[in-house]
Amino acid sequence: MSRVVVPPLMRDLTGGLGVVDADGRTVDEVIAYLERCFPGFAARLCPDGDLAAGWAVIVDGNASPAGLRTRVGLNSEVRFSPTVAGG
Amino acid sequence: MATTKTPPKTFAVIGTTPPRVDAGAKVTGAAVYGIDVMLPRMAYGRILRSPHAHARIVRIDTSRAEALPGVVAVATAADLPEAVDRTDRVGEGTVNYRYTRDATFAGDKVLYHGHPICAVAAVTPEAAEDALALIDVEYEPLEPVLDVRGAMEPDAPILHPDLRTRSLAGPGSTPTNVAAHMRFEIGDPDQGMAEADVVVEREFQTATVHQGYMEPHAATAAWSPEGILTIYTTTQGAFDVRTRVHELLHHPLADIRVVPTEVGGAFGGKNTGYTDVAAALLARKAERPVRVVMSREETLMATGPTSGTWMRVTVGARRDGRITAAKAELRYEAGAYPGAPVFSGANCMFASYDIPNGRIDCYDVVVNKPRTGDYRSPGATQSAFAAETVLDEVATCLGMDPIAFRLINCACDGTSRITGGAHEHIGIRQVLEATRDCAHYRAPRPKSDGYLRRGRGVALGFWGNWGARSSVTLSVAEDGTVSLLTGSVDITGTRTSLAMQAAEALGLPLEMLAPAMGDTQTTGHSDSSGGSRTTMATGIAVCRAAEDLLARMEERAAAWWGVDSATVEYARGVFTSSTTGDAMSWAEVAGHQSETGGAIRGHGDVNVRKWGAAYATHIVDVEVDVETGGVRLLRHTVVQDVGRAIHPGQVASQMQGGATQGIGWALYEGYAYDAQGRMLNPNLLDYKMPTYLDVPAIETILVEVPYPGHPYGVRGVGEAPIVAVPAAIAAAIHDAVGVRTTRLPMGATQILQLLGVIDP
Amino acid sequence: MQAFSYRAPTTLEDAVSILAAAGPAARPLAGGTDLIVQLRHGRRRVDMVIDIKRIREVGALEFTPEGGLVLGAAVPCADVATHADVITHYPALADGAGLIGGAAVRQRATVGGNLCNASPSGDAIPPLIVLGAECRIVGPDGERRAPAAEFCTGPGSTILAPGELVVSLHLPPPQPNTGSCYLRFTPRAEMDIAVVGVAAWVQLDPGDGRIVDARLALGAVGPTPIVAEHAARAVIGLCANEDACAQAEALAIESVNPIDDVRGTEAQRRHVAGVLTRRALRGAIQRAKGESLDA
Amino acid sequence: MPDRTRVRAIINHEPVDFLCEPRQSLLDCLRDVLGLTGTKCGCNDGNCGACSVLLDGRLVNSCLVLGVEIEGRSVVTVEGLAQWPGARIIQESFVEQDALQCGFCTPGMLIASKALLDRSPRPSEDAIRAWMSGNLCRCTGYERLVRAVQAAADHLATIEGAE
Repeated sequence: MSRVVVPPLMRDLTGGLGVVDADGRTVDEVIAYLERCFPGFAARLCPDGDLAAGWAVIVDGNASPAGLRTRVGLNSEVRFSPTVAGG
Repeated sequence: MATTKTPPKTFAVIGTTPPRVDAGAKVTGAAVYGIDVMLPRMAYGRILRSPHAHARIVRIDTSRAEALPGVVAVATAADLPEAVDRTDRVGEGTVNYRYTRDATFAGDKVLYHGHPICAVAAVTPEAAEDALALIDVEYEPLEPVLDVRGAMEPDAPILHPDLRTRSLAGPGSTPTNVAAHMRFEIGDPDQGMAEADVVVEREFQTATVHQGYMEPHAATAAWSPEGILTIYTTTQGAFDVRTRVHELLHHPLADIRVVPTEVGGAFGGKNTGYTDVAAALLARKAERPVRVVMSREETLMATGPTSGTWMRVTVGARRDGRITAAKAELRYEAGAYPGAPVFSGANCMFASYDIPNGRIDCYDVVVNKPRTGDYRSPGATQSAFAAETVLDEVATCLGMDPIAFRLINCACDGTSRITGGAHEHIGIRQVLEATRDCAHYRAPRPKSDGYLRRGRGVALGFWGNWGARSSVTLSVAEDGTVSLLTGSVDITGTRTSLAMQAAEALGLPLEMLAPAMGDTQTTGHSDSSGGSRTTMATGIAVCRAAEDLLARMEERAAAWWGVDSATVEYARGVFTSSTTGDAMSWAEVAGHQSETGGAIRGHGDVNVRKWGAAYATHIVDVEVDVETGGVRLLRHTVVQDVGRAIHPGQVASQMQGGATQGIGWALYEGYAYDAQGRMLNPNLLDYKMPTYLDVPAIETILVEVPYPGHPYGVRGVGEAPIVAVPAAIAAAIHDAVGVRTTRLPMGATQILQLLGVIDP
Repeated sequence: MQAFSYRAPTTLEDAVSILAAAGPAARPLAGGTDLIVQLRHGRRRVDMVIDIKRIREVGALEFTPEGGLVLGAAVPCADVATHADVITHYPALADGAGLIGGAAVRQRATVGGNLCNASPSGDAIPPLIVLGAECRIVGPDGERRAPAAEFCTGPGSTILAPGELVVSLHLPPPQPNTGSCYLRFTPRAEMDIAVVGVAAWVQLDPGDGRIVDARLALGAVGPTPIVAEHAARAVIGLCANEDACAQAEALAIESVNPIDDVRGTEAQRRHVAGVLTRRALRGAIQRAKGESLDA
Repeated sequence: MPDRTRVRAIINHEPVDFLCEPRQSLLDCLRDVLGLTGTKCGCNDGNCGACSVLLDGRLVNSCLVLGVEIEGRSVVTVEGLAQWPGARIIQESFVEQDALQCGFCTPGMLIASKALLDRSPRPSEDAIRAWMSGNLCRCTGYERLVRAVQAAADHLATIEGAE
């Protein structure tokens, strides 16, 4: 299971939980898993099927160029962060 | 005075201060800037702009202008194909080409004073100007909205009827000026605040300010009969210009050649262009080259200044000085189209501290002003003004020295940030300690004298920097000299700092390197020279290219000797064969290139995905005239972690320049509008940038905490030194006269009001 | 910039006849630092620009102890501000002329042009007023003289009739025990425009140190430079000390009629007008005593 | 199109003859008519100093001078500076002191420095800052520029002392 940090404005979907566990080998699969647990999760995060404009995926602290196709390890931490120049 | 705190050097070239390679051309007037380009048969383009901040365009009639002798082309929005509704990353921000098209020439509405309507080209600049006066535009004025809070009111005039708030809370359902809302959170901010012994909350406002580059925007476009478009322009990123022109004209990328000129200042403001598309359209219609140069008035009214803001910051701390929680609400004006640097502001504002509980809400809000662009650490200076001012007040309430307070709370490697992610390889503690220990901070505070009250302030700023794509080619000539060609535009002296890294990596004297800027036809893709990335990221590309070149040179030496290249070694200009014992100089191998296989080149193409952040503190002594409200700087020191200073003189110059822009932002600069949204100060008399007499001799202290991701430890240095300046000056003003300034610029009116001398 | 024609007469007579023939759409050009900017930004339209700098009389800068100062309308501010007799005998004028623009602007901008531009914030005008300057004006109907204090009638407007031209400014001979001073407040140290400017002139009794005569003029606090007569009269007869300066401050505030604009607020200007009146009067007193300024 | 006037002047030590409209500034004439693009246009209303030139030896903003006004006069721009050995020393000092970044204000700074050192060979730092305050630089923070002018003054003084 990977740990997913739920963006604050989506915690209404997770009953206030800021961190949830999820299965999946890629970020795509993780989001699909969370959609099954928390209906509406995918539509919010990926309104057009792709990650919402201005957001990036961070897996284990690294912004991956692969986006939603980024591999997720067994104990990975997945979070979502705005894409801004400067870390 | 520049002081360098530096580990022992083991370099031959890095750390020295040779003259910059572009200096000779710049002191003789030979350097060609964007405004200087002249082509045979060139015509002169001018852009007609809206006198209204918000109005519907009823009718445009260009017939009288077209009939004027000397006019060779008129271009309007009808000449632009429809643009795709897609958001791309450009420079340090994002763009949506649908909006870019509308900003190039207004569609059915004008959205700010100065919004382009159409453009004309004529055989003289005077005829082009006369033609502008002959274009008839009928407007139906609409109520403008000019400040971020007004724009968020439920009954505010709406700029874009189709705009809905983008938010992970779900998309908005009603028309709005709030383009986006984001929230960041760590820990439990409410609980954290409850645990605090001291809580300080303040609201802040900052005015729209401009980068103030001395050279206005300019582009010269020419079409070949085959349809190749060449654009000479003053830009930070030739490839970004190419992409935007491609998106707006639907012309193939490779058929657009963008040639960057010398750049007369940029500071983020030339990450995008405002003249290139108009020049291209006019040149195509006129069938001759067209140059479009903006005036200073146009530059101030209608390029991309940075956001005016409204902010609220709350910080709680325990008696022992430990911060327990921080909250912020940031509302940034995007200007006419979405894209304020508010997330960047959020990202930077508390990045210097280990804050266990925090929440930041950010709003990107459209208003009837020009669409904001990047300005040196986009978004960070505003939020740092708010955050650092509140932190200074918390320290004051706790009776603590402001540096000691910051050292208690400072972030370190591994510290989690409110906006997500954790720090790596940061030099913040070293910067704070160097600040605490420096001569300026230890000197007695300046004493007041009658109505002249003096005080000292300090503040800390963060900028994350950037990596991204860079391309470098090193070519060896027959005499051994090496040309360095890069797609990275030199806006600050990077030809010199890149050549220095190449010389170091190649073991050659700097004089053997000849660096030059390429264009989109001659170099590989290089992202905009923004985000303080060039000496760092393009420096990595230089090192790659140097490795590549050395391998090629070893192969050529081996080919000359007829030995295995693995047996050739290189050191300080000499190749030796370990099998034969033969030796050849660099120049000899270069001289044999024809016989050994032709041209010898090394390439470095990178997309740098990790980079080191930069921190800078400012110590400022001010004098406040409590009778007039005037503020004068007496002394100013910048302390910054620069990673490794390739050229310490140029690094210090960046720190001094950043500090100076910060002084202008703090004390003098700010857009002023009337109630109808017309800009009142589009000139350098009333948009007041600091002169020689407003800036003391700024002292610099370079702290070197090398960043391990760069072969020489380089961090970006250009942007960080502006971030904390307004906050440091505000702290100094408080130290001098005991009032907290919360509005930028901190002009005399505000000071007199806070002192109770005049009514607000 | 709109198109216009250009003439550069070499005699006053020619200038006056060209100006008269061309009508109100002609404008004399001295330094051009206001006019050219106004034309470029469309704030003023003209058909003809008449360059007066080739006329001998408008280039005069002459001082005699008996006759005072003759200052041609086209003499650059730099020459005025650095002229030893101006610095000695008319220091407020040196102050004002030395604050207009930067060094390059002062090589072109003229005191006469500053006056004729009639900006409420013109830095040379309050000094001319307190120093008792008179304007020599020529026109189609001949020549006349008018006090600088009455020259400006509103922002950008003056007493000049169509076809008239200021040839020179005439400052009376210096009197003993007098001093003058011009101070202004600007956000930046220089290269700026006055939020408030105040000129003061005093004559002291060398025996008892009392103020024998005083004049105060304030800029940028009304549609024209304001002569603070009430405040000036009130200090006559007082000891030339801080109390007198404070009294002038209080009364000067009552004489002003400032506006809110991008450069400052009404309340700020009112307050700062008082502060600068006090400081300028102090400066004038110090100079009258032969002391150097303390701030 | 409007009529043009013939203007004869000495520019950079050479006689020059050109046509211009009365509304064209000296700056317009230098750049667009004569191709002397070393003189820069930063604000076009006398508030930045980028267009500084010497007119009969005086420092002026060429944007605030009409082209027709220079009839019979002498103008020196950055391109003509190097003909004076003293001015060449100022140029070298700017290079040595790294007194520029983007370089756009540099021609104006050099001209202003030359005018200053002509009238005041050993200016104090305050005098340099006051004289140069009409020349804006947005890159450097001015300190290096002050040092460059001082260094040039020092250098010039040693040469004169040696003569």
